[in-house]
Amino acid sequence: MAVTETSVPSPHAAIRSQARVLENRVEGSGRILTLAVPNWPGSIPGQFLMIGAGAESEVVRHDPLLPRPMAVYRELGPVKGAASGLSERSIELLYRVVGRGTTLLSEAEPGESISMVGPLGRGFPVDSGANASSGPAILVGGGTGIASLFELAKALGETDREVVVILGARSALDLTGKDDFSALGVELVCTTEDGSVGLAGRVTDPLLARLEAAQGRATVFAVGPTPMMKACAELAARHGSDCLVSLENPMACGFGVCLGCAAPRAEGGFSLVCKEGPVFEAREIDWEGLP
Amino acid sequence: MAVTETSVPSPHAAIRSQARVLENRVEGSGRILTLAVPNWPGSIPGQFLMIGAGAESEVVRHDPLLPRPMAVYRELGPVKGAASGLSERSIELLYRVVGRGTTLLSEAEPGESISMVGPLGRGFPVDSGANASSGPAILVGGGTGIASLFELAKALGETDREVVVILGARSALDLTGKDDFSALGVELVCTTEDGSVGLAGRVTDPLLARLEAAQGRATVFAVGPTPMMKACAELAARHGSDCLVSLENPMACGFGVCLGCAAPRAEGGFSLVCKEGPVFEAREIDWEGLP
Amino acid sequence: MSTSVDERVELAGIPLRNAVLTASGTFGYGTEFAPFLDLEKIGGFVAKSLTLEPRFGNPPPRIGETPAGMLNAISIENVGVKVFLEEKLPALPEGVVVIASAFGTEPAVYAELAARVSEHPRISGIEINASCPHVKAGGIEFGQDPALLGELVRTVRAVAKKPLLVKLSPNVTRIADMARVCEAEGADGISLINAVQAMEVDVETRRPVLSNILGGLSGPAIRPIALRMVWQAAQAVKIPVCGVGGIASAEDAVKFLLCGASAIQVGTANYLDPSAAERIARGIAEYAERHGFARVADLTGALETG
Amino acid sequence: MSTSVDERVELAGIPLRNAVLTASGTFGYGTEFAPFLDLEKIGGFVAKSLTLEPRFGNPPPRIGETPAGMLNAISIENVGVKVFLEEKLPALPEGVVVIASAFGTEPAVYAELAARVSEHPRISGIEINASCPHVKAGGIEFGQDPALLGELVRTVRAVAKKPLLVKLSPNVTRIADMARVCEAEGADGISLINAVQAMEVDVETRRPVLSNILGGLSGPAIRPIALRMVWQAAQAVKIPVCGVGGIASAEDAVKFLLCGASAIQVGTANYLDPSAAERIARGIAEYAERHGFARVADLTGALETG
Ligand SMILES: Cc1cc2nc3c(=O)[nH]c(=O)nc-3n(C[C@H](O)[C@H](O)[C@H](O)COP(=O)(O)OP(=O)(O)OC[C@H]3O[C@@H](n4cnc5c(N)ncnc54)[C@H](O)[C@@H]3O)c2cc1C
Ligand SMILES: Cc1cc2nc3c(=O)[nH]c(=O)nc-3n(C[C@H](O)[C@H](O)[C@H](O)COP(=O)(O)OP(=O)(O)OC[C@H]3O[C@@H](n4cnc5c(N)ncnc54)[C@H](O)[C@@H]3O)c2cc1C
Ligand SMILES: Cc1cc2nc3c(=O)[nH]c(=O)nc-3n(C[C@H](O)[C@H](O)[C@H](O)COP(=O)(O)O)c2cc1C
Ligand SMILES: Cc1cc2nc3c(=O)[nH]c(=O)nc-3n(C[C@H](O)[C@H](O)[C@H](O)COP(=O)(O)O)c2cc1C
Ligand code: FES
Ligand code: FES
Repeated sequence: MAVTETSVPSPHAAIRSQARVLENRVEGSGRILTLAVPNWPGSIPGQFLMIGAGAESEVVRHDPLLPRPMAVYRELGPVKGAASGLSERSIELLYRVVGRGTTLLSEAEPGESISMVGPLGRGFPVDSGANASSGPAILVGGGTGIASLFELAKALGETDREVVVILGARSALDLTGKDDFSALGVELVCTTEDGSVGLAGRVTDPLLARLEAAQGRATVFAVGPTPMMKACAELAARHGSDCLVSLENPMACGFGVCLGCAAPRAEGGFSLVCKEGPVFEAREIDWEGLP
Repeated sequence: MAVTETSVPSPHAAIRSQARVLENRVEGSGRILTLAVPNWPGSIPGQFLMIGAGAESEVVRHDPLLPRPMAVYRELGPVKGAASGLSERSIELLYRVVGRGTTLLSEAEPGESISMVGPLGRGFPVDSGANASSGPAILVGGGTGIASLFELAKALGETDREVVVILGARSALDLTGKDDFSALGVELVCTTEDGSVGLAGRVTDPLLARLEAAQGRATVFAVGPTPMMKACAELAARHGSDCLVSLENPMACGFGVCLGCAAPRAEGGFSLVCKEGPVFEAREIDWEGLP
Repeated sequence: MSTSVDERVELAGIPLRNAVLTASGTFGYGTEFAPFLDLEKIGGFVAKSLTLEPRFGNPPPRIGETPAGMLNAISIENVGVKVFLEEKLPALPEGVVVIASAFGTEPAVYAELAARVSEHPRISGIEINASCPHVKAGGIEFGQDPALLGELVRTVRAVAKKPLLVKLSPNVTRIADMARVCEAEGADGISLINAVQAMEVDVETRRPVLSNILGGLSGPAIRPIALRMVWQAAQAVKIPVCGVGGIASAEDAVKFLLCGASAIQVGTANYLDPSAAERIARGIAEYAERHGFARVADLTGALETG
Repeated sequence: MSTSVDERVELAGIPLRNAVLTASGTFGYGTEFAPFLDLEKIGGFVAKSLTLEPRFGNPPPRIGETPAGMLNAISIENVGVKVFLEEKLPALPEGVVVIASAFGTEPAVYAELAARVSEHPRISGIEINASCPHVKAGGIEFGQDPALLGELVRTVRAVAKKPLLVKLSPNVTRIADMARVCEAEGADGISLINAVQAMEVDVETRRPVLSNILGGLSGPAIRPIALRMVWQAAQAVKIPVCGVGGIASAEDAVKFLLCGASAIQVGTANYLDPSAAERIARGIAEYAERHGFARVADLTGALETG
């Protein structure tokens, strides 16, 4: 198991639903898709959806075929004036156009519907790590990995725990979601490789400083490109702190039946990212074995 | 050959183009799609297009795969304020939603682009039949077959020849395009099976009367469901008049290379509907051999 | 909408509530679908193929996407027959029909698996996954050689105490020959098709998409191939045929029934819509009613070719 | 955009302007495409398969649509070798590379066709369409039996005075065996794949979509199957391989080159976009430049599997 049962709030049962697009806006180099989801049960920080590759048409088209995994970026609560009867809740996805499915998603217009299944996976343990409750929580997000951290930052911000969010990107434009984090009131550090905003450089620079200060009492929550997560994990380990990561593997089902999302485990064998993850303790993962 | 070379104005070479949707409106139980086509060379009455099954997306989707054949309903001439440089001309298609491709076409919105190839096929000979120039031209349209007759009616209306258009449908709602024909000023007779407009009954009733009056000097141009065209052809033959029809066979290419659209010929063998047709002299066709 | 149609069918002696099963490897061990459909509203399911011992599959990447299809090379990762019988089966509601799928590198291994699952009261039937490379025979799949397939079916038949289905590989020259061998060796029915061997490449990395290089193509893309093979197999044998391959809608399913299948299996479509199987079962009954068939069973072989 | 990449390739001894040919039966006799592309900007084309006498095909319906694919049963309708040589070839611009495709029910018939087209100066090569049922051998296709295929290639090789390509059927258990037979019998290269045998049904009429019941599946749906077979064939033989099957974009084409193809053929995509072949040729050169290949020929077999 990725994370001990006790430390994770028990997840809501997933539902299959037709979400309604409320907004699909460009923010920097990314996009934010706002959905109204009938009977949405809510999600735990770090959980995700399997969402259709683009809006539904009356015609079922099988190319592209598979749904796409996307983190639940923000929970916005009940939708006012929702269609009579059903209780709609609104959520946001933060995504970047990288291929066919995300391009089709970017073409989805308000009023169109998209099929989805979720919430899926095991979220972040809000009080993880031996001495978690005491030590600082350091959230490190790179690229669209930022999406998996917002609700976690919000939840941790409501505890009396010390929280710092470090967001890194190539350039200011790529820090989609930054303003939402600022609005949270938790401490926010941004890094950009071109120095266009925040510290010039990589997330590992401020992370190193924080880890040294925490003297092994910190918990790092790192989500982003594999090399970034790997670097954060090594840094945390070297400073005796825990590190949790959220893996991105290709997925077909999202709920543990296709076995397509397997990630190699440090002690051998595989874990299913969609079911036992996507959140794992960094040391559980065989980083060399990841694609 | 379906129709002797001489009798058909030599067709323009087909082009491949990205048409721009100007309008896609509902009219009765059908729809009328107005397109702006860059470099459109114009078409001969009875010619058709191969049009993509729905608007283009940045993502090329292969389901559905094949383009759909659609007659050029109306030629509207040059588009005012066309995109700089290229000469756009506007054409209309008249269609009915019957399956996946036409459903996707019905979802195409103004501003979206659709790929198309055309004009294709051999059109109607405007002065066909032994004693054509003298005798009356009787145009009979059923269902969406109406689409292939508008430009023919217009062209014939400009000659000093006697022209009558007979349009038939189940009910008034199905007479999409009727008003356009009325506006032409040629004599128009409508029939509906439920009597909701025009004569109650079928197109063959008024056709019979006209054929008797013409005493073998008429030319019938029949386009519609196969049974209707077959009935018109038999009636015309019985009254010694010529009959031209336009066949609808499934097509993959539309310009004579896949050999998928073959129609059986009366004297044996097959003709390619897309290339030697879609217009044929009724007597050339082996009506029993059609699907 | 509920119909007055009799949805019950029989497959290889197994009475089914309706004609819709779900395909091995695409429905897990059943319980995973409880949030999305009523397990007692589908005909039943074929569980993930079992090996004697728990087994891990290939390293990632294990899946890829192709036009109207998906590619996979999982390699029969499964909990093993023991955990399946002791933990997975008991977790299922009473009314669910379960068919166990057996996979091995030797006929004797398949036989042992068949014997063990036969004992369990919750197992309604056994499906042999013949797409395993026969180690002794130099890696060719059992399902690709009539002689090997015959030996396999004979060996398993001798010990299987439950209805026996043989799941055929589509990667053969003449599927009818394979169907006949199964019938001759006493199989109660055949399921086809398994995934079609295929490959995909990532042009940016210039590497195969799958760590295994080759994988199995499934989904709507292969449906016309599966339908052809089901038609050819149904023409060749009298034992019941279970149609599998690209079924995503009730209309798709009906095509297989018309071509001679007694039941069908939904595979990849379970990923696209986890409630697909229940929707398809309902749709088949509605189709039957709309077309004047009192029993779904009457759709089997009702294709008109005259 | 034009590149500095050397686009020339050689296929079975035929020098080609670029790696993009068009597939038999999908490009007519060439001139039909003049309005849509510059015939001298593609590598060349394989003409519709020829029989000794003019031949009509199957009654309609001859085609159908499937997910990301199309089904056809045309049955080699063609003008016959005489009209082809005397009327169709002369109508083509000088610079166009033409490969003739031969089809017959007996090896002797293929041989006569090969001999006749060999004489013509405008013919650069001959492609044997091995997907014809061998009448004497009870209807199994030449391309489905190594012995029959061997006999066919040997017979044609003896009389063909032009480079000889053999077009393989995908409806076989082991494509590598077929490739080896062609190499052993002196073929200069192989083209694969032909369409995959398949079937589609209309649930409203409850009839097969095709008058012939069975047909050939082509288009993007089969691309991963074609790519797998090209990979397996290229591993098995040293003679050049021409990749065919579902190619609709430059990226698709590159996948086949990386898997070992020396050239590719565009088929069904010609119907979706009659200028596809020219677009794909341009795109391959752009890909090569983007990825630092000076010659398109260097892409052949450049797949990394380590
Ligand atoms: C648990 C999880 C959460 C994610 N959350 C987000 C998010 O919040 N925002 C965001 O922008 N992206 C997120 N991703 C990545 C996202 O799923 C991919 O960017 C997306 O699938 C790309 O699809 P495509 O069709 O545009 O790309 P293509 O390359 O065309 O996709 C081809 C195939 O590869 C798969 N694929 C490609 N890239 C990835 C990837 N990085 N991860 C998984 N599958 C991939 C696709 O799903 C598809 O099956 C997440 C991935 C996972 C596993
Ligand atoms: C020369 C010609 C001109 C036509 N002009 C018109 C027109 O002006 N207005 C109009 O509404 N329709 C016209 N049609 C018919 C039109 O092509 C079909 O209605 C359309 O292809 C249906 O596509 P679909 O995907 O909605 O139906 P589906 O049934 O989903 O199509 C499945 C396949 O069958 C083919 N198909 C289905 N019905 C027909 C048909 N009647 N004719 C040819 N192919 C068919 C489709 O093209 C597609 O390949 C014409 C057909 C031809 C051959
Ligand atoms: C991810 C995946 C795993 C599969 N695992 C198995 C398996 O363990 N045993 C088996 O017999 N078939 C397995 N199959 C094949 C399916 O059962 C089915 O035969 C094939 O996918 C074709 O049906 P479909 O197109 O509906 O998916 C698997 C298919 C997929 C996609
Ligand atoms: C309508 C049609 C007709 C075809 N006719 C021939 C033929 O005459 N000879 C031949 O060798 N292949 C023929 N083929 C097969 C193609 O050449 C090609 O091998 C196959 O379609 C796969 O390629 P694709 O997916 O790019 O179309 C035909 C294919 C289609 C779709
Ligand atoms: S995505 Fe299917 S098991 Fe994880
Ligand atoms: S549609 Fe291709 S030949 Fe007529």
